[in-house]
Amino acid sequence: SNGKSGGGGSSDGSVKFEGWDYEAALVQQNLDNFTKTSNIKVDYTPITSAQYVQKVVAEFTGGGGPDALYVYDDSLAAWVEGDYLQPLDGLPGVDAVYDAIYPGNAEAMMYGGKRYGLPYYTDSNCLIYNAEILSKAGISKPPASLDELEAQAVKIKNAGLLQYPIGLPAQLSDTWWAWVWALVYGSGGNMFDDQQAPIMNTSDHVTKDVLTWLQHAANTTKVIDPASLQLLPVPVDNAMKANRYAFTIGARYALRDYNDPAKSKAAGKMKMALMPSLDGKEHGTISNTRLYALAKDTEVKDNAVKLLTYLGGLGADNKPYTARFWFLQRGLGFAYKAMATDPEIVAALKKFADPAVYAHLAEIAKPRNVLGVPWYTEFETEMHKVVQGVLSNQTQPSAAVDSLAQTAGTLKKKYS
Amino acid sequence: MAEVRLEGVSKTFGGKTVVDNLDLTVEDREFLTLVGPSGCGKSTTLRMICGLERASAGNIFFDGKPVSWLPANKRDVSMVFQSYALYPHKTVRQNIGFALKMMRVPKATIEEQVRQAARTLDIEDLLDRKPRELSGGQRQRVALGRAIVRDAGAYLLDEPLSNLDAQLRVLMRAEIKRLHVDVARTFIYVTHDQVEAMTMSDRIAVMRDGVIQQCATPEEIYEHPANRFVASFMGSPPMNFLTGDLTQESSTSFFRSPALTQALPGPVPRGSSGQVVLGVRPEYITLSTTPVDGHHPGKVFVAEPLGPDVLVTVRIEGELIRARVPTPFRLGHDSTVYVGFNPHRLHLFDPTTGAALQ
Amino acid sequence: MAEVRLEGVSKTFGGKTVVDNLDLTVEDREFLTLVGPSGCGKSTTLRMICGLERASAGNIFFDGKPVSWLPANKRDVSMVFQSYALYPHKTVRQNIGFALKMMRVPKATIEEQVRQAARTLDIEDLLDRKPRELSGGQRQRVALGRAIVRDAGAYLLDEPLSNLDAQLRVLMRAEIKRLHVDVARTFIYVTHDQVEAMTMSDRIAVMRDGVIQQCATPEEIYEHPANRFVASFMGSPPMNFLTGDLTQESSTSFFRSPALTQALPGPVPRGSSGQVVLGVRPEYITLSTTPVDGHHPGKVFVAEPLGPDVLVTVRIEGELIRARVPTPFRLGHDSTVYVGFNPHRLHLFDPTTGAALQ
Amino acid sequence: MSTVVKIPLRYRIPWKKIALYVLAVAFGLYLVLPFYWIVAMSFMHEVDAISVPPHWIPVHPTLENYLGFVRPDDAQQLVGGRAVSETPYSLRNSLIVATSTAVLNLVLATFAAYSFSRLKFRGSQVLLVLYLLTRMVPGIAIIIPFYLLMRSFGLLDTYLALILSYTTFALPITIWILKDFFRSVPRELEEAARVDRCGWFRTMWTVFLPVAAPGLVAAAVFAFMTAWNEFMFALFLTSSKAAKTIPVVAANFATDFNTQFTVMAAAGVLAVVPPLVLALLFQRKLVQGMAAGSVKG
Amino acid sequence: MVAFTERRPLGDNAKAWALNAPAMVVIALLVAYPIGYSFYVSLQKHNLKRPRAKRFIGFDNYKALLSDHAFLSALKVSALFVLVVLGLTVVLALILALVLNERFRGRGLLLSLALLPWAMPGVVNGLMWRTIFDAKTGALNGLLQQLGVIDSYHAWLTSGTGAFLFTALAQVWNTLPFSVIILLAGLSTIPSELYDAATVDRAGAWRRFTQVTVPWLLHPLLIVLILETMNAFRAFDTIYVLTGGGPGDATTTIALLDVQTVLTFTDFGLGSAYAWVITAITLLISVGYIGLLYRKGNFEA
Ligand SMILES: Nc1ncnc2c1ncn2[C@@H]1O[C@H](COP(=O)(O)OP(=O)(O)OP(=O)(O)O)[C@@H](O)[C@H]1O
Ligand SMILES: Nc1ncnc2c1ncn2[C@@H]1O[C@H](COP(=O)(O)OP(=O)(O)OP(=O)(O)O)[C@@H](O)[C@H]1O
Ligand SMILES: [Mg+2]
Ligand SMILES: [Mg+2]
Repeated sequence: SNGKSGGGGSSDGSVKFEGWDYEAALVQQNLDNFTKTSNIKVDYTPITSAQYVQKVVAEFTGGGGPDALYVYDDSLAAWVEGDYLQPLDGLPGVDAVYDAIYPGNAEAMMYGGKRYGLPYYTDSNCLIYNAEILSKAGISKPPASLDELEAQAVKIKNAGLLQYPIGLPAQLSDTWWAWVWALVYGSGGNMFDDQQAPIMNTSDHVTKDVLTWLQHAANTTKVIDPASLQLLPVPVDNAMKANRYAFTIGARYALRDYNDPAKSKAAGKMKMALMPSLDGKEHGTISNTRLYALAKDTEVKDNAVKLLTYLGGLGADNKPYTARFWFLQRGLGFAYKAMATDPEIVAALKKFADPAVYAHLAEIAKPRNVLGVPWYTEFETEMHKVVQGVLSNQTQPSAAVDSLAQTAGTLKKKYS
Repeated sequence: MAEVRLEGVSKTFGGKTVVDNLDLTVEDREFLTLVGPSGCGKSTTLRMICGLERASAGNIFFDGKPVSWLPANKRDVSMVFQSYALYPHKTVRQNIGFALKMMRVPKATIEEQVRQAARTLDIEDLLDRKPRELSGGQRQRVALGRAIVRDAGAYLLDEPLSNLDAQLRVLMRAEIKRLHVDVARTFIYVTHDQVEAMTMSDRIAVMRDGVIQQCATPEEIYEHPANRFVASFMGSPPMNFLTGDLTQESSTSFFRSPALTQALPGPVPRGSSGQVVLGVRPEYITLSTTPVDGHHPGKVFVAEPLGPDVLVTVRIEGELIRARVPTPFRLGHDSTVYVGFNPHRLHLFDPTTGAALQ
Repeated sequence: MAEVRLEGVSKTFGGKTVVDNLDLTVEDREFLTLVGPSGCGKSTTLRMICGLERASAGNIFFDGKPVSWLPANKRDVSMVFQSYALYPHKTVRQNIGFALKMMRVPKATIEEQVRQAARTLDIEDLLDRKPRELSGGQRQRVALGRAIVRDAGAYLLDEPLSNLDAQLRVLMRAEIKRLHVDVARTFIYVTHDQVEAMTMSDRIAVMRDGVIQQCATPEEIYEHPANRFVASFMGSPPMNFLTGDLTQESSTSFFRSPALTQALPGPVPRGSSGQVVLGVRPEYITLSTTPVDGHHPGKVFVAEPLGPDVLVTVRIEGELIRARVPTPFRLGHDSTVYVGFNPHRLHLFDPTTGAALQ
Repeated sequence: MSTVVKIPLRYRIPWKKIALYVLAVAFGLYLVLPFYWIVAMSFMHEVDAISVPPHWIPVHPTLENYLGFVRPDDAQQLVGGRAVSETPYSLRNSLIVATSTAVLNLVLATFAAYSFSRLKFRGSQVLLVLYLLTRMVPGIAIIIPFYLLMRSFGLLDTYLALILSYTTFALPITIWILKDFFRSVPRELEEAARVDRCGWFRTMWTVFLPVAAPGLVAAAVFAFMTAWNEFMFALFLTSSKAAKTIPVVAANFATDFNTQFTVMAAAGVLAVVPPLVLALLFQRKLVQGMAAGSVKG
Repeated sequence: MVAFTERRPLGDNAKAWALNAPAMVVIALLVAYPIGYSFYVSLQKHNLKRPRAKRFIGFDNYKALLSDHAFLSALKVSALFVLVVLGLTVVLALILALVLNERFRGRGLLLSLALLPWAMPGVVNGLMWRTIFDAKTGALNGLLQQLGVIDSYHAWLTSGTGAFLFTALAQVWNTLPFSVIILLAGLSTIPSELYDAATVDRAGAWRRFTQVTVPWLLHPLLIVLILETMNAFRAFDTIYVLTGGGPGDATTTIALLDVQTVLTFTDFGLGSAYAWVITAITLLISVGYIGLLYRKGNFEA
């Protein structure tokens, strides 16, 4: 499996395919199906998700990268700049795919005006709440505004139902903190303008206000669990499933597990709502996209493209075969608009979420507009620390946004 | 501290008893020497007194106080280890001064005392060396210095002079004796050198297989050995032994063996089995070239010069008798000599129990 | 292999010369004993012969062939280490048999030879023990066993009997002698025991500060010491020395010191400085209670019993003279005695160089 | 003849023994409790593992977390099923890699360490520090060039790549460890062996090394564990079950999507067992006294 | 005088280099290039995300560190972390090694337990501690609550100090075995007769420890100090899993920063510079230890 130069395709035309190790067995099963129908062999290597980016970088740097691979939208820009990937523009069926998906997803898969991927899955963030706890506290409707959210939480707290009704995954880790972005986008704000210049401390107050709310909820009304600083997504999930939080902000996809009686004590009680905003109005939310991409140096481009199409594109029946497969099997979010109305999909969706809210979130979700900058990862990392500071009352919101803007400035200079 | 008493002390190593129900009292200020064949349990006994080895049975008392449970560092004893046990990472100076340092003696005093001891031991110019860079005898002197430099209730010395040359040994012997007088403490000394044992000790305890055979003054041990073992062990070359019968004729007793008949002064007891063993030390044998009354004719077997003396082995009817006579001795192999035993220096032992018959 | 020759061999440790330009030839089948005060370089010399230490200068030849660059394992020598150096992880059996195993002797033969050696050394029942479970003397015997069990061109024995009791030592001495005769190889033996040196050796080399003082037969060394050092070193208790002037009167010479005047038989040379040192061994001194012609009156200072003999120190006008006389000696402190020197056993030395005057 | 007094006249409270046991128990708990929690979890269902208050003893004990490792088909049902099926292979790989590393290390380090402990030579101190220096550059800095190197040797995804890299990791420290232990072997023993007609190698093999056994075992354990634990290089240098080691596979149990605590606990337990068994086998050597009774002085 | 003849055996110098050759070859072959390369990279502006911007900048990366707030803070955290972890590890390991050097029932068991943390792969180890320190379901919370030490579950890792201390604790657990094994093996080389001698010389347990044990252990201790310092400086796994460096910067050590810089930010130039700073610091400290201890402990039995 160690070819001489890039690509690593071997003489028999098999495609070297890499992805992070989510459900590797299912992936293999799906790939076997592909091989059966297309007669193209796929040499699939799942890589530990935590080290996926690093290992792929090492492989590409060392010249032994795969032919086709999963890509996080976060990594896309870097990997294009690093000459790992090649654009898909002009390849058969690509235009059709981009037409069929939500604009937010399409945007996330493009860099420098070129299209680099076919969608693997997508998701957007929403408010997740435990309807039973809410109703015990006499609340019948999920909050529309942040103040309302705080008030409901206080009510729950005062009712003695939970000490800390809101839990958030706020431990430092290499993954992005979707919920911060969701809060900002949910109130119609942004941290950067379209030229990727920081505006969170100048023209746009939303970030600061959101942080102010966080600080208040965490330290004054104390409805946000202080343990959040030590929570990764999985423990938050576990707590939700154990009825230990009334609210969290998370991916829609999580509800499938939350509402699975085999895994959750809260099954059937978990509901999703649009992101509450500062002003109570509906604005939007954050989305992310994972894509299938094509290596620049592949020597089996044709076969690889066929594989990509099988995985991320539309089938002969004009339906996205693999995207449906994943949703039906595991409830992974889809980028294809049409799937939202597909009866089979809707039926499956109903088991864990309200299809209307689900689809609406997809419509209003948009990707982070700074994904394309080379310093995005550094900024995101710094942002986590700043938000931790706000949550633990060490940093004031105004100082926090200043510091974020300053970080962005420094990083920008560094990369110029 | 003074009197050291062992009551029924035993030590077993993995089922093998190496010290067996030992009773021994060493008086205050006494100089007691432990002798015995290699492996008889001398070192083990010292180590038990010292507190390095716990007795398997019995008790040890210092001045009447039981110390069996006291660790060595609380027993106030000083010891020269047979294997030296020098601290390889310390210089000779530090080795010797270590115990003093542990006793919080002021630095200057330590330096002074160490220097003094080193002078005595003639290792003054080695003080800054590490043990690794010393010769065997020098190491041994360091080990000795370490023990004598300090004040202790009892001094236990395990063959402290074995690797020294005769000259030095004589000097060291004198130094140890002087120390004994100066500090007036109890000394327990292990040696395999008979001269050392005879000249230095107040009493000698002769051990064998973990059992004390006799514990008495040097003269007593030498002149009145309690049993055949002690008689043969003390004295080098060892006593001659002849097995025979005892007959009483009027006022005289006669010892008769196939080789010879010897008149004994006065009435003597009989061994339990009727037979007896006659013992006579080589130095109480005289050899003459002409027949003498009461002497036994024999043939010179071999003559070994020992410097001032000659050790002559004479064959009398198949028995080999060794005599130590002054140099010069000029008879060659197979010459006839007449062997005379000093009748007042004869010993009789029970041939089965080995006990002396008095 | 046979003859061992050292030519101008020196050894320095960090600038200090411990063996100094040594010339020594040990003949084939010779039994040579090295004696000398502690730290004089005996072990170092052996170790250089063995190949464990590289000479700083000079050459070593085995049978005329230079071996200076040959490692120990190629030199075909066997050695008893002064510090034993037993293999701690091997049993006594394996320790003794190790060299044989290395020489690919068949297993059964090894077992046989080891057992044989162990019997000789009286450690047969210890064969399965590890060194740490042995007494000091037992360890030494294992070390000895390891060296004698194998065949070698030369046997180097560094104080192999120092930790054994007198009995065993006599036995071992005999065994080593017998081995020497049996294997007919070169033996180089280090000891501080004069009796051993005197009785076992073909020749004795007396060392001092890395320099050989005299190398001759035991009798020669004893009766005709090359210098005052040899005279005083060999013999225990050591020779008495008196400093005085020599005068010649007709056919007789007289030695005069403040303490006494002694007639010497025959003409004798004078020391370089005009003065001479008179030496007389304690055993060539007689003591009498009544005045005798030529005897010197003195007072008993101290009398130490040595078993068969008594060591009497007599003070004559401030000089202390030691005499060894047979037991019994019954005079107490300060009694008057008359001291007589055997005129044929007197030695004269140059007081500055110490060389014997003949 | 006096009566043998068998009863101690004054019994001292054995403070030392008491302190010893108290410390032993305290350390034992500190060492074992965290691990015990993993063991307990490995026999629990996921739900019980996160219950409050915790169940110290599995309430519904189950073997399912382990059975997956031997029944790969069932494993497919689990998240990280592939990792589960790879676990047995990775254990094998880890054992081979770690053992080889330990052996290779001992051989190379023994030579070098001997020179430091016995020979006086110019530059020995510098060389010692130089060895350390190679170990002081963090792995993260050399992983990419190392990867390139292994790739050019064609060694990616092979045992050899791992063995070689771990050997270079462990070697400097192993040399340091061994040189100390070698130093405490009395020189006379070697000399005795030389006189007993052993050449250098034989002296080493039959006398020197056996006496230095505690040090060798310590060094071997060190090298073994270094190889057993290493994650990053293993991740980068291997890609298939042909060479993946247990840390790489164990990491697969902890994905962003789902952390299978219980299955991972089971894998963790499995990962700990082989070195522990080895440790049990060798622990005697480790505490065996060195060179007792061999030399006087 | 006959000249020294025959084959001259190798002198100590030649012998020593010959003995070192195999190790040196392996090391030179395998890590010399990577090490040199990484140093070369540290002199470059080299971020994989922007391969075209790669260029040689000399020591600019290093100079930049002096004003790099993140670096300076990480350096401080690392220094503290090393101090705490090293101190705890050495003290605990020494005590444990001393205990294990005694004879008592269950010694074999305890020895095996002492090796246990070492056998645990870092990932498993990290996750183990996470489940233990977990704020919601953690075993530590459960235990302390059942023992009545705390009334309600605490989020141990949410305060800077707490995170730091608990991370250090987990790290100590993990690095203890190495030190224990090395010290224990060192202890086993001390001839027991030296203790006998010291006891007779009236040294109590403590003095025996300081006068016999410690001098003898100086070299093993040196290795322990060097390696544990190195380990503590590079500690990554445990910290990463437990806190990710948080809260804020409380546990962001220089190693964490380095790994993040290289692997997450793919900034090889800067990352390598970090690595070389770590190298330089650990080397300096190690040389310090060596200067302090090597000679004192350098004696032969
Ligand atoms: N490694 C060394 N470094 C420095 N000096 C040494 C070393 N080894 C021996 N010496 C010195 O060399 C001299 C000769 O030592 P050697 O061991 O040969 O003496 P020896 O005659 O065997 O004495 P002994 O009868 O006491 O064993 C001694 O003074 C000793 O201190
Ligand atoms: N640790 C041990 N294990 C087993 N047996 C031992 C142990 N230590 C000593 N012995 C045995 O105990 C007996 C007495 O030993 P000890 O050292 O007291 O003898 P010793 O009288 O001092 O002899 P030496 O004169 O040879 O030094 C010996 O036979 C010895 O083999
Ligand atoms: Mg003894
Ligand atoms: Mg010597």
